[in-house]
Amino acid sequence: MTTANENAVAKYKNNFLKEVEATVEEGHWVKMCMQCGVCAGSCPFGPHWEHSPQKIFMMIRAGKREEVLKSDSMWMCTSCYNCMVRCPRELPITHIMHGLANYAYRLGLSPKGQPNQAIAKLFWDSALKYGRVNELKFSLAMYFRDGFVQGVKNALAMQSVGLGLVKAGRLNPMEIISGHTCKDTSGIHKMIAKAREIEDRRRGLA
Amino acid sequence: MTASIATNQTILVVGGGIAGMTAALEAAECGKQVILAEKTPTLGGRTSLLYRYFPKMCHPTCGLEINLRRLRGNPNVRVMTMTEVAAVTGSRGNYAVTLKVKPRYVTENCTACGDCGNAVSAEIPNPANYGMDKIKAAYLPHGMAYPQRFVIDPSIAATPEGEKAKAACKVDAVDLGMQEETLELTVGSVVWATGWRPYDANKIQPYGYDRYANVITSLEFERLADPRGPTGGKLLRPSDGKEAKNIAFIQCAGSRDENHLRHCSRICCMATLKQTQYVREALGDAGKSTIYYIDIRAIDRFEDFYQNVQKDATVSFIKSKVARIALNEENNSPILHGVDTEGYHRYASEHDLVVLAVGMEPEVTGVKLPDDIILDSSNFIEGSKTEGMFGAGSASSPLDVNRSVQSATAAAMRAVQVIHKTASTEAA
Amino acid sequence: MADNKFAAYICSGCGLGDKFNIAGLEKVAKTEGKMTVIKTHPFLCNAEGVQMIKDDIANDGVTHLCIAACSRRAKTEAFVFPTAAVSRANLREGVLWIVAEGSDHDEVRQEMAEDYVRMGCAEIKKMKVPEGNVKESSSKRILVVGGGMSGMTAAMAAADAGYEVVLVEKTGALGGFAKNLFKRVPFAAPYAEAQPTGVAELAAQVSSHPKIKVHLNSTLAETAGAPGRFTAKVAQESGSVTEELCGAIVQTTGFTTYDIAKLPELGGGQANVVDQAGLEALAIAANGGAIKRADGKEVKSVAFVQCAGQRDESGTHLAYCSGHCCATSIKQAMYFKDANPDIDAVVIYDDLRVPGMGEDFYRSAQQKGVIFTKGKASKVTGGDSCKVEFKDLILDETATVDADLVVLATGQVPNAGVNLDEWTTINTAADGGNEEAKQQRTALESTSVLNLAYRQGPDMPQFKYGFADSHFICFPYETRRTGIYAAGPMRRPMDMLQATEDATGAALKAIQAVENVGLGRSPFPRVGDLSFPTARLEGCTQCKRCTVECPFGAIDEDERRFPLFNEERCRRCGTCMGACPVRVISFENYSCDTVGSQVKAVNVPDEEDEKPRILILACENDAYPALDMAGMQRLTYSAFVRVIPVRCLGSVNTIWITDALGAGYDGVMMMGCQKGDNYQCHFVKGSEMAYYRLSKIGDTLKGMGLEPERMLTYEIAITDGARVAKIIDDYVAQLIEMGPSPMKGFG
Amino acid sequence: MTKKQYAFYPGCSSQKGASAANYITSFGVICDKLDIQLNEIPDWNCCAASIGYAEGGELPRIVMGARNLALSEQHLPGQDIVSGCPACWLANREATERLQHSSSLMAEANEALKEVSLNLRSDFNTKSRHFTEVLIEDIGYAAMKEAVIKPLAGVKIAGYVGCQANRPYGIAGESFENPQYLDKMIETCGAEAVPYDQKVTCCGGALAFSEPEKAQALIQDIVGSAYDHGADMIVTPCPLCQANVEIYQSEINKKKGTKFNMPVVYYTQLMNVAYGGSIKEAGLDGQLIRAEKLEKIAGK
Repeated sequence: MTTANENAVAKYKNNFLKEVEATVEEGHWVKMCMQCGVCAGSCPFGPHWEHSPQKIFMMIRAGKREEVLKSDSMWMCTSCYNCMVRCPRELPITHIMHGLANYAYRLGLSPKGQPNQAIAKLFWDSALKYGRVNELKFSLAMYFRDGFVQGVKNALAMQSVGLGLVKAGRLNPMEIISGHTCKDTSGIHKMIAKAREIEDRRRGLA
Repeated sequence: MTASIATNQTILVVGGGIAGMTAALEAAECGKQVILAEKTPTLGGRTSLLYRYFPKMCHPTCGLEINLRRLRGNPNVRVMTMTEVAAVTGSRGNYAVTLKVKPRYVTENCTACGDCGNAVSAEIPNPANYGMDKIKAAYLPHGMAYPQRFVIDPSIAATPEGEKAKAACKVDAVDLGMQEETLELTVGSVVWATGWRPYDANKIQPYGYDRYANVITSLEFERLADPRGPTGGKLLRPSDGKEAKNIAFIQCAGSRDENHLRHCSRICCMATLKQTQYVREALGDAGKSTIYYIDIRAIDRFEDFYQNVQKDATVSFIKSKVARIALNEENNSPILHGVDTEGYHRYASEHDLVVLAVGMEPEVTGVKLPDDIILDSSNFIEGSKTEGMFGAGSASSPLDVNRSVQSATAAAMRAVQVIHKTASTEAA
Repeated sequence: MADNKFAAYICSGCGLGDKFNIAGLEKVAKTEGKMTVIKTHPFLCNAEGVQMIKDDIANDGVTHLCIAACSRRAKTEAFVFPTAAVSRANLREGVLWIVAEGSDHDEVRQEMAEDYVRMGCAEIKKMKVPEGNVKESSSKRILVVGGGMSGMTAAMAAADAGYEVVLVEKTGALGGFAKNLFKRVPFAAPYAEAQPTGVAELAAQVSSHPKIKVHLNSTLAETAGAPGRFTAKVAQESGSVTEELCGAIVQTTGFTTYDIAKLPELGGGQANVVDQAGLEALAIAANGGAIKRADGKEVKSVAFVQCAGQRDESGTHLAYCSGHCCATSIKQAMYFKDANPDIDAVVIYDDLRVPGMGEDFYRSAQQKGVIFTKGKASKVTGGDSCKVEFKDLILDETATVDADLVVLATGQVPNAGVNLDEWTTINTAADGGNEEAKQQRTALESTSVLNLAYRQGPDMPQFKYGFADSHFICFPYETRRTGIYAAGPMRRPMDMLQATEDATGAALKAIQAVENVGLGRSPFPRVGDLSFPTARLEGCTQCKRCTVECPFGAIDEDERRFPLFNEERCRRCGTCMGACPVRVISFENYSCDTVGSQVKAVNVPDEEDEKPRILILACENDAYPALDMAGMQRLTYSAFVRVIPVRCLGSVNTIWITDALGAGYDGVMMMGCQKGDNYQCHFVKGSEMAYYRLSKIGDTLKGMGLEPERMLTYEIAITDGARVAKIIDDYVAQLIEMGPSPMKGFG
Repeated sequence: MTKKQYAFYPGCSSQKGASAANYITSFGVICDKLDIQLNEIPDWNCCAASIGYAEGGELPRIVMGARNLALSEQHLPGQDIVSGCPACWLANREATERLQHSSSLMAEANEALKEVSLNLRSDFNTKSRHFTEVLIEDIGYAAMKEAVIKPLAGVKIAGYVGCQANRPYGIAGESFENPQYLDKMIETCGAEAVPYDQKVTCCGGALAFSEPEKAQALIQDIVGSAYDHGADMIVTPCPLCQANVEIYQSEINKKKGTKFNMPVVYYTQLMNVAYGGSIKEAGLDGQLIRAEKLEKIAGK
C-alpha cells in the first residue's frame, strides 16, 4: 500500500502551494505573503532556525516540498504570536507554522527526534489520556524520552527544581498513582478519534 | 449673513495648499470666479513645510512665489483664510455653502512690520515646524505667508499679552474683539483640495515613536534639514542635540499594512531617496543612510534619481520591513531588529537617528465632507453623487506634488464644465 | 506723452519716518527725480493713503507714479492703479530692514534710500502703461492631435466646457492603443477586478459630439501661426488638405511599445514569447475563455517578466520605468486566473510598483492565486515549452520557471515627433548648404507630428528620453511652445487613469491659452502681463540672436531676415532684449532704458569717499524674493549695494553692466536661478543664456582696464535669504580689498 | 449586593497540587472583595493549548475547546468563560472564533461532539475571557484601588506581560508592544511599576522544556533587565511565564554564573496582599523564590 506522502505527491503533482492550501491549517493564506520579512525579524527563536516564515512561504510557492516538510524550522515556534500581530498582510503565521509542522509530522517527513516535536506529542498524549495534562508524568516522560540513563541524568539535573515545586505544593508526587483526570475520558477519546477521522478524510490522510 | 461674493457660477475651492491654489488659479485664469477657502492663516499648505522637492532638489517656495504672484494679479480669485466649510447642501450647479471664518485678530491694515511680535512675550509651538520649536503668539506663519499678515493666537487674544500686541501696533491693525463669522453663499461647483496628513506614528508601536526621542517622522526630518527649521538645517538628534551621522530610513511606516493604512502612499520612497541626499548635503561622505524597504517605488523618470542614489556610497538598501526597534539605554540610539529578506540575513543595527517614512492619509481636522462625496476604502475622494464636487490633489489619492498639480488642473476643468453647463442652461 | 504727470509718494510708516530723513527723500524726488507731485503719507497702504493716490490720478492728472515704501512684493493688492505706470522704491525690505541698526549707519542708510528714490523716479520716466492688444478675432477652437484615450478625453473635456474641438487622428479609427486592450486596470474602489476599457463608448461620444469635428486618416501637413491664430493644414490620406483655424493645441500622440525584437536574451522574437500588447490580442481573441497561443495550444501556465528592457543601466535599453507595467501584468495574470483558477501564473519582478490603491489590485491578484516572485530574469527561451531563467532574490539562488507562454513587460516609447536638438544641428548644416544635411533634414522632418512652421523647428522641444514633458514640478503643463500642450504617455510614461487625468488638465490649459490670448495677456508665468516686445527694425542688424535665443520659439524671421515677433507666443521674459547687441528690442514698461536709467541715476561716490558702489541685477522670481527674505528676517547686508530687479537674468543686456562699470561702480553682482540639468529658471534658458553671454564680457572689462572680479554671477535660490546677505558682504569686502574702480571719475 | 457570576475554566496547571496552584489560591480574597463568583465548569478538559498542534492537528484541537464551551453553555448558560491561564483563554477564545467564522468547521465539531452527546448552537457566542479582563473591564481600576487596605508602598515591580496574555488578542485598547494594563494594576496596589525593556519578551513558552538553552537565554534577558531597572520582583498574569521565569533562575545561575534570585509572583498575589490577604491566602508559600517584601506586608 502507498504511504500518505506518496498519495499526496501523486495527487498534487508537485504543486506544493495547492497541496498546502488543501491540507495545511490556514494554508490558503500562504499566497498572500508579500515578502516583507517582518515575521522573520519578530521571532524570539529566529536566530535558531534555518528558514524564516516568509522564506518558507516563498519555498512553498517555489515548490520546495521536501525541503520545507523535512525542515525543523516550523518546530521552533514558541507560539508567541509576534509575527502574527505584526504581519502587514494579517497572515495567521503562528497557525500556519503549526499546521505545516503537523502536516509534515502526519506524513512522517518531520525530522526524527526533534525535541519540540517530542514535547508537543507528549503534551497531547498526556492531555488526551486523562483529559487533562498531568504535569509530573508529562515531565518525567519528557526526561525519559531519550532513554532511561539520559532520563535519570535529566531528572537529577532538575531535581532541585522538582523538590522545590513539591515543597511549594506545586508538584504532587501522588500524581504518579492518582492525579488529575476528567470523568468522561472514554468519551473524550471517542470524540477526538472522530475529529481525527473527519479531518484526515478532509485532508486525504485517511 | 449671506454674502454676495458668490453666485451659482462661482467655483469654491476648499484648501489652499498647492492643489487648491492650482485649482483656483487655473479656473480663474479661464475667466471663472473662484473662492479659495483655507482653514489656516496662510496659503501654501504642506508643501511649504518641505525643504526640497524630488527629483530636482529645488525649493517649494519657488513655485509658491509664482503662484502667489498669479494670485495677487488676479481679481477673479477671492482668498479666505482661517475659513472652514461647515456645510454644503444642494446639487450640481447650485450648492448652498456655509463657511465659518475664525478670528485672526489682525485686520487688512497689517503691514507685517513685526511690532506686535516684538511686543508680546507669550510663545506657542511653531506650526511651521510641527511644534519642534516655539514662536511668539503674535506671528507671521512664515516668510512666504500669504496674506502677508500677522496672526494673533487665540490663546492670548483675551489676555494682557493681546493688549500688548494691540498697543504696539502703530497702524491700528489689531482687533481683539473679532468674533467667528458664519457666511452662507451659493456656488456652482466645489473642488475639495483638503490635502493629506501624516499617519499617526504613535500607532506604529513596534517602532516606539512614542517612546524613543530619536525616532522621528519623515516630515520632522524635512524641518531638521531646512535652514529655516528648528535646528537651522543641522541634523541634530532630539535626545541630546548631537549631530546624527548614521541615519536609518524605514519605508512603509503605516503604509501597505492591514493594521494601519491599506494603500501605498506613493511618495515615501522618493521622499526617502531625496532625504538621503539631505544627509549627504549636511555631512558629505561622513554621513551614512540606510533604507529599509519592501519595494522601491521610484516610478517613471524618477528611476534616474533612484539609480543615482544607488551609486552613492553613503547610502545602502536593505530589503526588509523592520520588525521592531529597541533602545540602547546608554546613548539613546535606536537598535533596529529584523531580517534582510534578500538571502535571509539577520540584523540588529544601531543608528543615531531613525526616520519613519510615514504614509499619507486624507486630512480630516477642520474638514467636514458632505455625505454627497464618494470615498474609496482609504477615504480618498472619488467624486460626488451630484457630480458637481470633485477631489483634487492628495485629497483624491496619495500623490506627489507634480501629480497633485495635474489632478488639481483636471479638477478645475471639471468645475469649469459644471459652471459652463449652469450658465448655458440659464441662458437657454 | 505731452500730458504725462509724474508723482512720487513717500511712505513714512513702518518706522521709515523714524529712520529716514523724509524731507531729504522729498528733495531728491523733486530736484533730481523731477517729480511734479511729491507727497508723504504716514501709512500709504491704508485705505486713506491709497485713496489719496487715486484722487491725484483722477483729479490731478497723475499718469506716472513712484511709490517709495515697501518691496514691490508687499501690499501689491493695495497699490493697484490700472491706468497709471507704477514704479516701487523698496525702502523697507531693501533698506530699513537690512542696514545695520545704529546712528553710525544713518548716513549710508539715508544715501541708500535716496538712491532708491532716484532709481524709482528715473525708471518711471521711461515707463509706459502697456495698452495690451485685445484680439476679438482670435480663434477659441482647440486642436487635439491624436485620437487615443488621452486625445478623446481632452476633446470631450474641452467640448463639454463649450469649446469647439478639431480632432486629428492618423489612423482610420478612434481609440489608439487602448482599443486593442481586452480590459483595463480599475480606476475606482474596490480595485479588485479588471474593467471594460469603455473605449468604444467614448469614441462614440466623441464622434457624435456637436462641438467636436473629427478628421480620421489625417495628419498635420503644417501648423503655422500662434495661439489664437494657428492654421493647421490637415492632410487626409486621400491627399486632400483642409485648413483648420485653431486657438490652441493639445498633443496626445501616445506611445509605441518598446520593440520586443531588441530583447533576444529575453526570448524576443521566439515562439510563444509575447509582450503585453501581444497578450492583449490573445485575450481579446479568447474573449474571457481559455487563452490560446499562436499555435492554438491552450495556455496552462504563464510567466510574466517585469521590467523587460526597462530600468536598464547599461544604456542598451530603456533607462526609465514605465510605471504601468506592474499593474498591467497583474491585470493580465487575472485574465488567466479568471478563465481558469488552475492555470499557473507567476510574475517575476524586482520592485513591484503599484502605488496608491494599486496595492488592493495586487492583493486581489494574490487572492486569485497569482504567484509573485522577486527575481531578475536573465534568459528566456521560447518554443513549445518556454523557460525563464532567473535569480530568485529571496531564496538567493538561480531558478527556472517552465511556462506555455512568457509575457515580457516592455516599456513605453513616446511618439513626440522630431528631436529638436538633432534637428537644429542638421538644420544649421543644411542652411550652410550641406546637401547631405538637407536630405537628412527632409527625412527627419517627415517624422514630425505638428510640422510647426517655426524658426526653431517642427515639433515641441523634448525633455529627457524623448518625452515632451515639463521640467517644472509645480507646473507640469508648461511646455516651451506657448499654446501647445502635451498630454498622455507622449510626455511621461503613464497608465490609462493618469493619461485621462492628464488630458483633462491639458484641455483646461488650452482653454486658458485661448482666453488669455484673446485679451492680449501673457500666459504663464507672467500671467496677465499686457506688455509685449517691439523692435525698431531700422536699427536691426539681422544678427538673429533674438530668434535663436528665445526659449519659446516666439520669434520667426521674415523674408528679409528681420525678426518677426509673434506676440501670442511670447512669455515676456525679455531674453530677446538681453540678446540684442544693438538694443532695438523693448517692452513698454521694461526696456534697456528703464533699467539703464536706474543704473545711471545712482549717485556713485568718488574714490575719496571710500564708499564702494555695487550694482545688483536680481531675478525677480527667486533672487529678489530671497533679498526680501533677508530683510524680513532682519539680516543685515552692506548698504553699498543697489538692487535692480529684472524679469529674468536672460533679459540682462550687457550694456547695463558696461554702463555701470563705466560710471565708476566698483562691482556688479548678477543673481539668477540655477542653470544646467536641474535648472530652476522659470523661462527655461534665461539664466543659462545670461551666463553664456556674460562669460564673453571678460574682454570688454579688460579693454576698460578692469579686473574680471568686478562682475560676478551667482545662482540664488528663493530660500537663500541668509546666504545672499553673506554673499553680498563677502563681495563688498573683496572689492574693498581690490580698491576702488579705476573708472571712477571718468563716468 | 449580588456577585458577578462567571463560568470558570481553571486549566491543567492551575489545579490543586499543580504548578500554578498558588495562583488560584490567590483568587479567593480578590473574588470576595470584588464580589466575583467563579463557577468551575464541570468535568472540563485540557484546552489543548497551542503546543497541542503536532499530534492534535486543527479539528481535534478545536474540538477539545468545543467540549469545554459546550459544557459551559450547558451547565452555566449566559456566563462568560473566564480563565486565569492565557494559554487556556487563548485556546478557548480561538476555538470560539474559528467555530463562529466557519460553518463547515462548526458542523465537523458538532459531529465529533456527538460522541460525548454535546452540541454547540450555530449562533454560539459565549465570550471567553482572561481574569484580568474581568478585573479591568467589569470591575475597573478605580474599584480595584478602592479595595486596597495595605498599599504595597515601596515595592518595585517589573510587570511581565509576556506573550499570550498580550498576543494575538490581548486586552482591548492595549498595544502589543508596550501594554500598560499590568503596570496600572501594579500601581492600583500602591506598588511602583518600574519601566524595563523586556515586558513582552517571550520566555520560551512550552519549549522551555525541550529547548532549555534557547529558552533560558530569553529568561536571562528578562530577569537581568528586571534587576538592571531596580525591580524587587516580577509580576505576571501567566502560569507558564511564572513557572519558566522562576524555576529556571537556579539553572541559569549554574550555567551562566549569575546570582539571580528574583521572586516571580502573580498580579493576583499582589492584589491579594494589598487587600489584606495572608501569606497563605496569597499563595506566597507556593513560591520557589520567596517574595519577602510581600510576605512582610502580608505578615503585618
